Amino acid sequence: MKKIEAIIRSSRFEKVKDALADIGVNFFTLSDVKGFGLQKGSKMVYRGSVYDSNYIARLQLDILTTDDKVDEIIKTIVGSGRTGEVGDGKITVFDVQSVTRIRTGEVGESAI
Amino acid sequence: MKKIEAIIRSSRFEKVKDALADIGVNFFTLSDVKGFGLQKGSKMVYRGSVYDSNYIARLQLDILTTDDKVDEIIKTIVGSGRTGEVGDGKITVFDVQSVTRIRTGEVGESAI
Amino acid sequence: MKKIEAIIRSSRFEKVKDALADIGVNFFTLSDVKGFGLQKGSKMVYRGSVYDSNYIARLQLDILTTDDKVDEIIKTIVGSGRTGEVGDGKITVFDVQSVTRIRTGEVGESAI
Amino acid sequence: MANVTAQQAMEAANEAAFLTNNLWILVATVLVFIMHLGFATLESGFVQRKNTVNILFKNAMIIAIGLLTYCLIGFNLMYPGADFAGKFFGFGGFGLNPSEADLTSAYGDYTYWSDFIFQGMFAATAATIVSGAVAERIKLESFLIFATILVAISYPITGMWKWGGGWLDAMGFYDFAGSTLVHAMGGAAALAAAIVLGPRLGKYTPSGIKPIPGHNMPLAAVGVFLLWFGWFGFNGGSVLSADAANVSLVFVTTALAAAAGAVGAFIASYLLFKSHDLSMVLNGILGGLVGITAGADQMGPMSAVLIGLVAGVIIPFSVVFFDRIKVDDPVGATSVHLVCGIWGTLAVGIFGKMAGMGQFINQLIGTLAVCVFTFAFSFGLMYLLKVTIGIRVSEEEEIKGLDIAEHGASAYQNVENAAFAANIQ
Amino acid sequence: MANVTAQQAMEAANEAAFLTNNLWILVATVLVFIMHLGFATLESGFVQRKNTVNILFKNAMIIAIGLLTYCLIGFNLMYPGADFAGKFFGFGGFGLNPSEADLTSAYGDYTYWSDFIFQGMFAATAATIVSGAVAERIKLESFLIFATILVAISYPITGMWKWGGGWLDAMGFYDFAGSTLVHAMGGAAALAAAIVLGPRLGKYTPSGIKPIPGHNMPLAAVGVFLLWFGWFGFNGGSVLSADAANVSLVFVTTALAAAAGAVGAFIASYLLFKSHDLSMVLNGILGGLVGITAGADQMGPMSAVLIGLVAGVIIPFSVVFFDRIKVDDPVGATSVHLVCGIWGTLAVGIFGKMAGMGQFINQLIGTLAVCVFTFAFSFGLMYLLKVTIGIRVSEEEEIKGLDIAEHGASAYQNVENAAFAANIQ
Amino acid sequence: MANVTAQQAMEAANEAAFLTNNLWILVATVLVFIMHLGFATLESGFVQRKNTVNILFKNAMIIAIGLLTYCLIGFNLMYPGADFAGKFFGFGGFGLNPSEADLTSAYGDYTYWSDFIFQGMFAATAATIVSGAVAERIKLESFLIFATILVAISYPITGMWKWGGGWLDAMGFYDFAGSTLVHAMGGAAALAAAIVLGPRLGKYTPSGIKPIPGHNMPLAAVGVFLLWFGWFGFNGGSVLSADAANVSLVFVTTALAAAAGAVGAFIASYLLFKSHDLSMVLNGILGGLVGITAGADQMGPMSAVLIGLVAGVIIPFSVVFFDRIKVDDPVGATSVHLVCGIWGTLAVGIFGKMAGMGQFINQLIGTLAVCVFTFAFSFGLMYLLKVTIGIRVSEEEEIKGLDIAEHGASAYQNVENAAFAANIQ
Ligand SMILES: Nc1ncnc2c1ncn2[C@@H]1O[C@H](COP(=O)(O)OP(=O)(O)O)[C@@H](O)[C@H]1O
Ligand SMILES: Nc1ncnc2c1ncn2[C@@H]1O[C@H](COP(=O)(O)OP(=O)(O)O)[C@@H](O)[C@H]1O
Ligand SMILES: Nc1ncnc2c1ncn2[C@@H]1O[C@H](COP(=O)(O)OP(=O)(O)O)[C@@H](O)[C@H]1O
Repeated sequence: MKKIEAIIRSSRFEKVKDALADIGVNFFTLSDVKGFGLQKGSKMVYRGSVYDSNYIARLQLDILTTDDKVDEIIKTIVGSGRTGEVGDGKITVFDVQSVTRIRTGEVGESAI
Repeated sequence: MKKIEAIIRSSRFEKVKDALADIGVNFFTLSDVKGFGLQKGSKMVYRGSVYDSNYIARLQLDILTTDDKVDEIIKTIVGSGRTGEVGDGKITVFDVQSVTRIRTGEVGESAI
Repeated sequence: MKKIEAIIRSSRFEKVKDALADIGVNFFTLSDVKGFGLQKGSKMVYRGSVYDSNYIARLQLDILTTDDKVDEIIKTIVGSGRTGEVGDGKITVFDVQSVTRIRTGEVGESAI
Repeated sequence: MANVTAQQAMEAANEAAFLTNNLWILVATVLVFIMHLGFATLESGFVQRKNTVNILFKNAMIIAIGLLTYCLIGFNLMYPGADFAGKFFGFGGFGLNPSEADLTSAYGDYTYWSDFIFQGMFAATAATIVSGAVAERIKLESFLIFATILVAISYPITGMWKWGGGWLDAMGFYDFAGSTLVHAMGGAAALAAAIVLGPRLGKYTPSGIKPIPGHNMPLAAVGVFLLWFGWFGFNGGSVLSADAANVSLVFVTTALAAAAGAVGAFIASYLLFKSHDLSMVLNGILGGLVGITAGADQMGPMSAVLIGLVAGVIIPFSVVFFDRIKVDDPVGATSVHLVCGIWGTLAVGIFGKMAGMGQFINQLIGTLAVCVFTFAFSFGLMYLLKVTIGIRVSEEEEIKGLDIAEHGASAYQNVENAAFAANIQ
Repeated sequence: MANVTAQQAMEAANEAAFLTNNLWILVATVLVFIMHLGFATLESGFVQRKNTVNILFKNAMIIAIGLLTYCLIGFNLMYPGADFAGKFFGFGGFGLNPSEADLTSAYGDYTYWSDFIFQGMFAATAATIVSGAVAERIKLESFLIFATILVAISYPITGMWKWGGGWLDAMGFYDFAGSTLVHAMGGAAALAAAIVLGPRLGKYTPSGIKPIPGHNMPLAAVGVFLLWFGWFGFNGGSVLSADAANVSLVFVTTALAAAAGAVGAFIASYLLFKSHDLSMVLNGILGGLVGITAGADQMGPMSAVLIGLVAGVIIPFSVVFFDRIKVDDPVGATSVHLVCGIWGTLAVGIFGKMAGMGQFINQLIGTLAVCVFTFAFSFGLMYLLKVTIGIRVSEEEEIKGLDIAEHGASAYQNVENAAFAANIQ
Repeated sequence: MANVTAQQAMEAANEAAFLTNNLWILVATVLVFIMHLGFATLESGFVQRKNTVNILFKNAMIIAIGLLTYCLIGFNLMYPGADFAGKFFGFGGFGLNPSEADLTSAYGDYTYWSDFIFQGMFAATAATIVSGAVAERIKLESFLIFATILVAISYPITGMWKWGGGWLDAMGFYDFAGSTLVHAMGGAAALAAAIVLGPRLGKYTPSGIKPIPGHNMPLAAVGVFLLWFGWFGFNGGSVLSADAANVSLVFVTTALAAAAGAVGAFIASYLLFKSHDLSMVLNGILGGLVGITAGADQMGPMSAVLIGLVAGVIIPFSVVFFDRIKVDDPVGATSVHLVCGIWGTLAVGIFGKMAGMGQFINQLIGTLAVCVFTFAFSFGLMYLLKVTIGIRVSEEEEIKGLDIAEHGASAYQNVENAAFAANIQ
């Protein structure tokens, strides 16, 4: 089993979600993160001081999945989350030792 | 060493925390996440449009621990976090390469 | 490739960021977390009830990096994030199976 | 204008004074109106984020219901006319039916319409006081029914006892602007309702009292300032004319009592908790205002300061007391309105022009009579609702928050639109 | 004071009444002023978090621009003087130039300055109504140009038709405080602007209407209470004197209509959506207020309740209707101001002292004339702006939010300072 | 009423006028009162989230302390009576002791109580102005001591110089409603305090000025609108009667100057920073209001617009200037109150009925005298506090935020209850 962490643009979330749903991935966990990368934040002004907010608001999707679906999921996120401009984000894959479903106590692939 | 990530219901947090404390696990890191899973969000209405908020607010507990305590921790979370209804969440275990305590620079199990 | 997760004090964020920039690490993802550890929260009072807020607001930095830079990054964070008082936080290292850059679809070290 | 008589000139002068007197009642009405926003923001600030829409909804409905029922029956229950002088109860008939003369100075220093609208703004206050105390766990429908009956029936009945010329008035009880008739009355209803309803989940645990902090202190502070602002109309308008000496005295005593209430709560809560608790100082201001209300026209500045100071000191003790006896009141309505309302009523017998043992006893009888009646009425009504349609939301709804559970809404939407999907339109 | 004549005494009495009348107009002015804060908070609460600074900025500028242009030309376009009685258009010259006598009771029940400032506070309202309807997607500059021209030219022209003694006045059209001249007018401009501008991105999708919930319900509720508060000045001041019977009647009808509006919207939205939608109740209160405005001095309490109730019931239907025809109005300005404004204007022909078929037809002609003129004017102006400087922000800016895109700011900064770095000072 | 004499009728007419005049002072008092909420919300909005409870707490205490000390000594220091005419200092004795006659028209156009309460509401303003400038780093106790002494002693002394009939009054200095006596005075105290205290941590770094954005723009906007609202009472009430021509003129000049201030700041900040900075426009409105305050009854509309426009343009330059010299003022109090206060005072010598070189010099002397005295007084007092009990919170507390450090509270609790555990009682 694997965990896929994808950092995406907030404005692409809905596209990505729909694309994932199309390949049968409906379950995931979402969190708000701030990205510091090549793409810089917007120009801001406050009381005469001009500054950059040097981060971008992004969403992180955590998806637990079986090994065989990893490539498909990555392809889907790349396909739906890409704008082609700097700042589109990253997808990272981790190995998972075990997954347990709290409701039933089931362990392993059936718990996903 | 392992890292345990548990996605739980916010309303169960206190029970889980107390149960973990009973087995000597007092340290962890908590974050707010949104869960998309089998359980759907509540029915919402705004200015005549009825819709579902399709996520549920949840908490994610990150616990660093030694290998021997993993099973006990999982059992404890399942025991205290379960309501038996769809949406109770997942517990995932990851392998950790190293842990460092910033205060002392200690590395390894003593840093946890 | 590795992922480094560092839980640091919010008040040290700027120092850590500058120190990382000095060793060429400019990219990372930041999130707000709550830490439960040795250090306890502040004394709070509300309408006559005195209580401790038992967590501390902290920041989590997620850094994707190549294997060779891991030690340097850890050293840098320890150097810049330490106050010497209980509650400075932890740095955890995970093995990463793959990284994909959404913008280009590149996979592997060049995607970081 | 050649042949004006002195008589005509005098009539014109009196008419001019009537114009001013009537205008002040209307301006005071506007000020009392904004107190409803004060209550709405104060209560919103003191509840949890997840119950904010609910409390706003209740406060918006209360003022609406209050005005409508007061128009329908309340006004004529409270002011049934001279036939019912010295009585316990009277009713002047449904609706509002002024004669031509009632719209002129023949009616008094103001018109019938001014009378109704000024009094009508007061009426809804009682229910608003309750809404804070039962917040975060009461069912919306049950609350609205309770509030409607309270405002339509209970408030005018006890109000009639004094302001409508009933038995308390005949006895010599004094309550200038409503420490008892409005505030202690509302507080007694709040206490009864909070007892029948029970505390919020998880407030009183075996290991102690768990604080449930309010979610928005600026909103709460806005509420208290608006209430103070409106109180100038509440007390100042209760002079029932623009009489220069009286209205200006009432402004001074009202302002000084509020200020002293802040200082009293500041000192007492620092001594008690070693902390500068904003919520206590805010309650202290309100305590001072409630305290001065019964005798605002009877006091000099020093008495006003003392009355306010004592009210402010009472607040933290009272809040802790109600927590000890496990009466859960998220906004401190019982401490502010009931306890300080009784204190202010009694203070008329202790300070100022009317001070004296006889008056003190009258005050005691009056405030007890109103509180006991209201408590019993509210307790009974709440209990009736409890055993019929139920008064408390389910445990699950309470945890989720009433905003989602009762309104399908959230006070501060801040998600990506993306995280929403419309199903049905 | 030995040899006072009755004549002198009478003059003094008249002067005293003049003082009071003038004072009321000024107090009413202050109340109308705070309605601009009401609009600002209501609209802020109903937009998304990312567009909050933008809407506050627009509202602050609108009142400023409104007052300045009304001083420069608006007042004299709207009140061009008796020479233009019964006409469609007139102009009294630039600026404000009162004579000495204009500052005394020779001018009327109040001074020239009072007249100007009371009317000036009304003027900016029209633009404010628009600002809510076009929120979250209009370019700041284009909006400010549109608002300036609307307030400086369109509003005074149609205002003159009735209040300036123009053709509608001559015809017998009645609009006490502006259900048509202010509200339906502003609503018609809002509708035109919203149509030319188009809906917000993602609001109307092939799979249905996607709700875009407002970000701060307490702020919206504060707005509605403040508007109600100010409305006592808006309607009460429109008596144009402190006349006791009239002003107090207007207070009663205004308050009851608002209360009934809340109840109407409460019931209708519960029946329609099986939900207690706070935003509908808030709009219902405003609908009731807009509805009573045309005939606030012509109605008894029961008629006022009926008018408000109908307005409240209209609200949820109207909101759904505009969504169905894909006119995107984030705050419900068209439903509240246009629809209820027309309803209130017609109601003068149905209820109260003036009711009658002839009057009804006059009302219909009047409200249609003003709405059609304003709609055409606004549509043309918006269209002109669209094809010249553009009226809509880019898609990217809309997604980012106007606060960042147009102001480089964020309404609720809550980052660690650390997350910011100053570049240039 | 058969045998009324003309004399009696005249007395009744005068009494009616007295009623109206007194009523206006009281209504103006209420409007000035709400300015304290305006300051509280403006300052809360402009500070960081972590210092919100603290600033609310300070603002609630300031108004309380201000009223109480003004009652105890301030009023009699500021208005010591005719014996001290033309002097630098005088004292009329402790407390408030009006005679019977002082509560009638024998006292003037209003009663002694009205006089006290209207003036008392002004007094606390000075301390409130300071509270914004020293926000986010001053110790609560030290601030409260500073504020108490400033309001009780410094403000009444310089106030007496002009309004109490002291030397500046004798000299011909003019300050209608307090551009100098209230605003520049408060601003000078704020400047002194901010200098002694030093800037917030991390504001001025070797690499430039780091902006520390306010945490809640709607709250700040609410504050500015409320201040504008209250200013109608502040300036309008300063006519000290309901005189129709004067009060209405003051309303017009006040409103136009505020509007022009918004436009001035809008234009200047756009030219300077290529951005539409809401905080600048908000400060611009206040700058316009402060600017017109000294001569609100001396100007025509055009002069008022010019005075406001200049004030608005000054704001962004002044804000940048104070940042350059590293005086850290989170809310812009020095720019708004000190700089625009001086500007407004001088403007009386440049525009309007009193314009002239002689007057200009009087104005210059007056404003400098007050500013220098206040600056020296405040600097000395602050310094004394610094070397005794300390004035600044520790670095750790400043980072944590004053809400946690000084109040053990947080303005926006939004955690799961679960994340809290009660320990003690
Ligand atoms: N080395 C890294 N470690 C962790 N997160 C990263 C790293 N590099 C980029 N990210 C995340 O990915 C986001 C996009 O990266 P960026 O470099 O701006 O664009 P791109 O991926 O298109 O080249 C960043 O905002 C950040 O959140
Ligand atoms: N495949 C997954 N990847 C990541 N998180 C998941 C996944 N499936 C479920 N979750 C998380 O667990 C939560 C509970 O899952 P859900 O399917 O609703 O109920 P249950 O686990 O009881 O069957 C979800 O809200 C989501 O946060
Ligand atoms: N076992 C753990 N698992 C996960 N997070 C931990 C663990 N122990 C500590 N932390 C995180 O590190 C933070 C600092 O730890 P703490 O024990 O307070 O101080 P120190 O690391 O200096 O000994 C905690 O607030 C928590 O966020």
